[in-house]
Amino acid sequence: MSEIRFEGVERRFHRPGGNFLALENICFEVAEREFVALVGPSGCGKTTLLRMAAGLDFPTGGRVLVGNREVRGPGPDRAVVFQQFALFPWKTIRQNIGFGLKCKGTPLTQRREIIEHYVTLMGLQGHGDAYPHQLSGGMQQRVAIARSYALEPDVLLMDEPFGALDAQTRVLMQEELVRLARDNPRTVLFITHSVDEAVYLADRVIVMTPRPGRISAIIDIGLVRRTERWIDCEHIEEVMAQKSFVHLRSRIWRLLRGLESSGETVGRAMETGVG
Amino acid sequence: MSEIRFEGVERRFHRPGGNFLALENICFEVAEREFVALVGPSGCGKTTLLRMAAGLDFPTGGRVLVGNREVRGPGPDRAVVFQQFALFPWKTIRQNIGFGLKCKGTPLTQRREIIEHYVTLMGLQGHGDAYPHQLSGGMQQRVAIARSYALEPDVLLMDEPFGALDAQTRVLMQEELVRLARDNPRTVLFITHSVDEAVYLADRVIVMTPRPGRISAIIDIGLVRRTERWIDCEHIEEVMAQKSFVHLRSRIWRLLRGLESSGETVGRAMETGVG
Amino acid sequence: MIGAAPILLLIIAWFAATGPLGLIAPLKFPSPAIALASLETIAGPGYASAPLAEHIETSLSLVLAGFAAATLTGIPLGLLLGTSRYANACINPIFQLLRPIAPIAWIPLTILWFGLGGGAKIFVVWLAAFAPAVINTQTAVRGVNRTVIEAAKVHGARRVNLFFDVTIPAALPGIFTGMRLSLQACWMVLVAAELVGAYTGLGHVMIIATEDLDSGMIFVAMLCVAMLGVAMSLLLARLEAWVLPWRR
Amino acid sequence: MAALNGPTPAVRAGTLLEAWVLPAFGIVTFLMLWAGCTAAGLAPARLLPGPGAAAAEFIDLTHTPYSGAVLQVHLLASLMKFSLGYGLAVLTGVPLGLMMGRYRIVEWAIAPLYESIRFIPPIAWVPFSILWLGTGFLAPTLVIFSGAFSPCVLNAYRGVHTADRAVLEAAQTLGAGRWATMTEVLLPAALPDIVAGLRVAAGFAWQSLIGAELIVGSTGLGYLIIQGESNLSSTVVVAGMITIGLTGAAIDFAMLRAERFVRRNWGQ
Amino acid sequence: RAADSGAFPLAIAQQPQRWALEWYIATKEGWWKDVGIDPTMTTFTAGPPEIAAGASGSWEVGGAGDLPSMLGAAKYGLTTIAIADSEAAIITLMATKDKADAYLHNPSLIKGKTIPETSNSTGEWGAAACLEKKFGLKPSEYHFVNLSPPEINAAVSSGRYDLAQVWSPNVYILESAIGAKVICNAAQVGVPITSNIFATQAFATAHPEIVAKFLAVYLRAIAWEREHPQEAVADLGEFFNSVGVKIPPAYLAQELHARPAYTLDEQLKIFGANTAGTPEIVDWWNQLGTFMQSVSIVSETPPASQFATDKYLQMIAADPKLRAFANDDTP
Ligand SMILES: Nc1ncnc2c1ncn2[C@@H]1O[C@H](COP(=O)(O)OP(=O)(O)OP(=O)(O)O)[C@@H](O)[C@H]1O
Ligand SMILES: Nc1ncnc2c1ncn2[C@@H]1O[C@H](COP(=O)(O)OP(=O)(O)OP(=O)(O)O)[C@@H](O)[C@H]1O
Ligand SMILES: [Mg+2]
Ligand SMILES: [Mg+2]
Repeated sequence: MSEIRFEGVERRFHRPGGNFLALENICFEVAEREFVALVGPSGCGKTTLLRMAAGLDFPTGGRVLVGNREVRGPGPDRAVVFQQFALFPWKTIRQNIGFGLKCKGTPLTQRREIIEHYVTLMGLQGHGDAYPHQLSGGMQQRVAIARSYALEPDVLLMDEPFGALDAQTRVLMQEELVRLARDNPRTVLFITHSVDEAVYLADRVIVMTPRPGRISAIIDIGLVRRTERWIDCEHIEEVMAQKSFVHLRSRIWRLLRGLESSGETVGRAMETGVG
Repeated sequence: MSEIRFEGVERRFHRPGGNFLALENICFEVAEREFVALVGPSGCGKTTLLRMAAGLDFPTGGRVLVGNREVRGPGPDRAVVFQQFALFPWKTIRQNIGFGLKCKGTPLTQRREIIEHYVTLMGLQGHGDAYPHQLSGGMQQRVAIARSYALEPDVLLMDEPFGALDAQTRVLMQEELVRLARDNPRTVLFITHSVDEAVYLADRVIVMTPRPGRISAIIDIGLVRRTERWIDCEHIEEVMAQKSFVHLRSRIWRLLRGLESSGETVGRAMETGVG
Repeated sequence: MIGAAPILLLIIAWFAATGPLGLIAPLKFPSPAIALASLETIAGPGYASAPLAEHIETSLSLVLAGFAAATLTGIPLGLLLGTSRYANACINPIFQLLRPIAPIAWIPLTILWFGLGGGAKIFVVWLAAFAPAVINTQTAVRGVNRTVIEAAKVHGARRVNLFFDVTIPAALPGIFTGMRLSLQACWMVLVAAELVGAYTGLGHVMIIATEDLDSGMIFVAMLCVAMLGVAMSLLLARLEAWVLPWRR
Repeated sequence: MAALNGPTPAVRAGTLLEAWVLPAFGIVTFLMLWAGCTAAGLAPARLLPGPGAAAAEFIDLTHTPYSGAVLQVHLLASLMKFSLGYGLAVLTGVPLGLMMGRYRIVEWAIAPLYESIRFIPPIAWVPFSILWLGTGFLAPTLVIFSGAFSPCVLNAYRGVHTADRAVLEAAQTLGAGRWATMTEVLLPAALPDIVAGLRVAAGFAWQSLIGAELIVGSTGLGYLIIQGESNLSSTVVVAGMITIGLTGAAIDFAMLRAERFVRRNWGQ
Repeated sequence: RAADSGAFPLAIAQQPQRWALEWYIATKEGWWKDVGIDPTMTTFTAGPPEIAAGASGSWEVGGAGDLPSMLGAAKYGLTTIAIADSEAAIITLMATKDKADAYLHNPSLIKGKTIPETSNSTGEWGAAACLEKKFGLKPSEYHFVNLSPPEINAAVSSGRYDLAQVWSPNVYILESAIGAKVICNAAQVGVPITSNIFATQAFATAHPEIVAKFLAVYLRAIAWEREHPQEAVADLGEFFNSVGVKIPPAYLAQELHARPAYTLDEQLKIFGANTAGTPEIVDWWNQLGTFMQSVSIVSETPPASQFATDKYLQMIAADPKLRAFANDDTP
């Protein structure tokens, strides 16, 4: 019971000049164990949407439900990876990664094990006792990801988690995420600026319009992925070389570029069903 | 006279556990009006290199010269776009963009004009009087870029400037940067995690090894670009479709993936000449 | 933060101004010779009913006790006011109303409640040192980065975790600023505290020397207070560096 | 639907509660405790009058002169000395603190002297200030200055040190000169700390003012209190204390508003 | 301001003490005009800050207890020009209502007591003398605690302390407020204590005639008080009120009576102008000097010749008009 549902969500911000409408009539859902990617121009309200699912922000209209219950605040069932890292500057890398576990009350020895696993997984060996300000930007983001992963939550909310990673690590992480999603599927809401990444990772991709943010289209990837058996490819490049992949990718690109008229877009959103 | 030269640069950091060697024997130069991109795994010392050129950090060995003079501190001749935005939280978007101009003493009316130009260019219309914390991450980065561009400096130092941008804006910015470089070329040192971006933008791409950061290879793009006349393509996708582009791209990818042995790499660095 | 050279320069300037240049009359500010004579007097036979060591001991223990009391009460209150908006709304007005009242003005009530013994003096020191600890702690707690708090919350931090793992470490730099100011307030209020019936103490020396118009002795007492203050502040800085290794 | 009300109404109810109900509750509880203590005889009225008696005296003092003047005149005298000494401390202390935080050389030159002087009790300056400046306006001003100066310096200095390094670096690379760096970057970056320092400084300044007036001066709230104390008129003492408290609280309130304003625009 | 009326501007230091009444009367009666002086009064709560302020030129003439006067003489040559009043009778040791009789009856009960007092003051001198001479106690048999007079009031009225060294007007305040009783005063044990009128040396040398006129005004007020005792009492009440001293009216007459002031002729006698040998006043000051040295206020006391002078008293005596003025003989 951990699906995420947005029901006619609207969000206004107070600005000196008056009200600012950031999101309007957002309706979609992320089914249990589904991986949904959110793409859209900068400032269209993706982060705001994700914050609402996390319980860090609240709609001014409509409602947000997780597991059929209205979201009233944050909780460890929904781990968030922030766009701006948000590490604890006063904790070492190990302590940062172990924070959620400590809150949960995981015993020390087990905690240590999990921490070491993630330090290694994220390529942070040798930095375990450094403080965040001593790490590079990419390394900091890896710590932030490890911190959320370590909790193994039902719902993962990720805001451009790989944005600051180098290409190498990024691919590694993407593959790792796919592996995780296969072995132990979770409900994931994933924001990214990379269309490739969205198509590679997600079951469905939601495309948003610029200010005020509305849903422009919802594209089903999962079906294609299953029928085309992308899962058989070992590396991401192989997937990216597939015709089906390229087709989906350029369709989303065209949507983003505004090559499709907005009327058509809404129609498509209807046609794909959800919302 | 605004070329950047690194001469046998080394940088060690003090860490509780002892010295930490971040950069070792870095030798390369960015010729006047040349566009050099720096790629390498996260934590390999790219930001540190850039900070030295900016005069914000200093080598523990070797020296860094800009315009034949050793770098002693920051200055408005070298504009920096930071990986983590570094906007002034207490200034509105307009004030942030106009800060450098104000320091330079540009008259108010002219300043206003320039600010408006960049607000429009970066798609920040309607946010001119908002404070940075009211903007999305991508918008903040656009403000940071505008702030540096507005100064029209001789040397541009950019640390993953497009990392937080959405795909759309990113392409727009890349195209704008290429246009700028064509119309009014500047000396640019550009850090990116995107190999595509590096190949598309740079005259030369410098590939670095992981910890301690060393130069693994220097790949000349400019020659190919000129002979293959990429400049004739209107859109980035067209360039990316070219054989020559794909070839260069996969070569750098292979370097990064460590598919080429380090001995070979050094040989190649020699062969490409600079250092 | 302490360099020796500027102090040396200052001492030379002092010698020159009071001695050869004759810029300052001895009554208005003592010359080094007079100050030294006063120091000899108080260190040897004593002044204001005791030798210097005894005065120092009295004042030092008074300041330590007052500082400890102020820290142990002020920081918790600051944390409470900083974390709970309702507690803040409720308690802050009273705190703000009572805070500006100078410790000296409390002396009659102090004598009533504590007599003229050590308790009264500690109470006066506490009165002065309490507010800086509260205010800086409160400000520090309020200023904790919001994203970091959110990050903690989404990782399952309950109130306890939030408090001990986020609020406190994030506020510690501010708390230390408060402690430094609080320590300073302790020394600043020494004279007032020792107005409450003192036999010995540096504040007492200052009072007596003031009444005697003995600028040399006032200077010696000021110097002792300053040096003790600096020493304690250095210790506090050490403590801070040890407690906050994550700061540059 | 429940969700439709969103966060806004809840926030509004919170501010009403916060702005009026709880503070009033706090003050009333305090007054009741006070009245209870005096009524129960925990403190004789000779030393601590009840709130009623104090309030009556307070009103009385506003039109009957005590120690040569009515309450308002005493208050004005104190405020004048306060503003001069405090203003001077802020205008010199904050820039000095910023400079110390910014420039190693200034820190090196000033810190030792500053570090040692700040522990000296302001009252200890009374004899010297009288010897140097006489009994006019200036002697109490010097004493107040000595009390308020160091929190200004310390917090400005701290503010610079805790400021976001990246922002400072950004300013430098944008060609900010010394002046622009100071006024447009360091000052605003350190402002939250500085304002906290100003609040503490205002407290110290008030305390030193009262101390100074106890010894020199023939007007002012401190003088009023000491006269009341001499005469065993505890109502005058408490009325004076209340005036000091209210004035101090008003000053503090102004500071707090400034701090809120700063924080809001800083996005905290 | 001064230039308009042609009067000489004179800065006077006073304290809320009985001996400042003379200037209050002079102002009220308008006598300053007669001698061409335009006075500005500064009120100090205690002697030491007043003396310190004199060093920075905050005032030119004034009055204070004899101990601060001598301190000023030792530090920067303050010159005493007359006696303001004799106050041994109001320097007292007081006990609370319930204990006073017991202590008087059986002084050994005082042993081991903590006695609030004001250190390094004539009050301490008087209290110590009382304890030694009247009650036969050695300094080791009791504890003095240093408090300023207002705090002594608070300490005694809090009920925690039942003995204290007190001087007026606090004597009356404690008496009326909590019924405390005087169990000894300095006069009873022969300690001579006065308050003095003085001028800074620099001013006295520059303007001797002004100093003489200023003193004449003061003496005239003393003579006037003798002739108008009722009015004097009322004026004292008014004066105290204006400087914030509140004592019950019943005590005003007592205060005037307990602190006698001296007319020109009496002053001349005390200063020994007309007799051979050591003047009475020199003997008083020697005793005071011994006390001050014993509590190390000063390391050596200035000789009487340097400390005080009857020069200005003599100037008044020598000038018939001024003499008549000072004796309030003018119609
Ligand atoms: N606290 C706030 N006050 C006012 N406006 C805000 C606030 N937070 C966000 N906004 C506005 O809401 C809009 C959406 O912001 P959001 O951060 O959700 O965008 P985003 O889609 O995540 O963008 P990016 O991809 O650049 O991170 C933006 O226009 C932003 O300016
Ligand atoms: N102040 C510091 N103290 C200690 N170590 C540091 C400090 N700054 C950087 N380092 C270390 O130096 C190395 C290089 O850091 P740098 O920020 O230059 O990497 P980068 O190449 O920019 O990485 P990224 O692509 O992730 O931003 C890292 O290993 C980092 O931990
Ligand atoms: Mg975002
Ligand atoms: Mg970097």
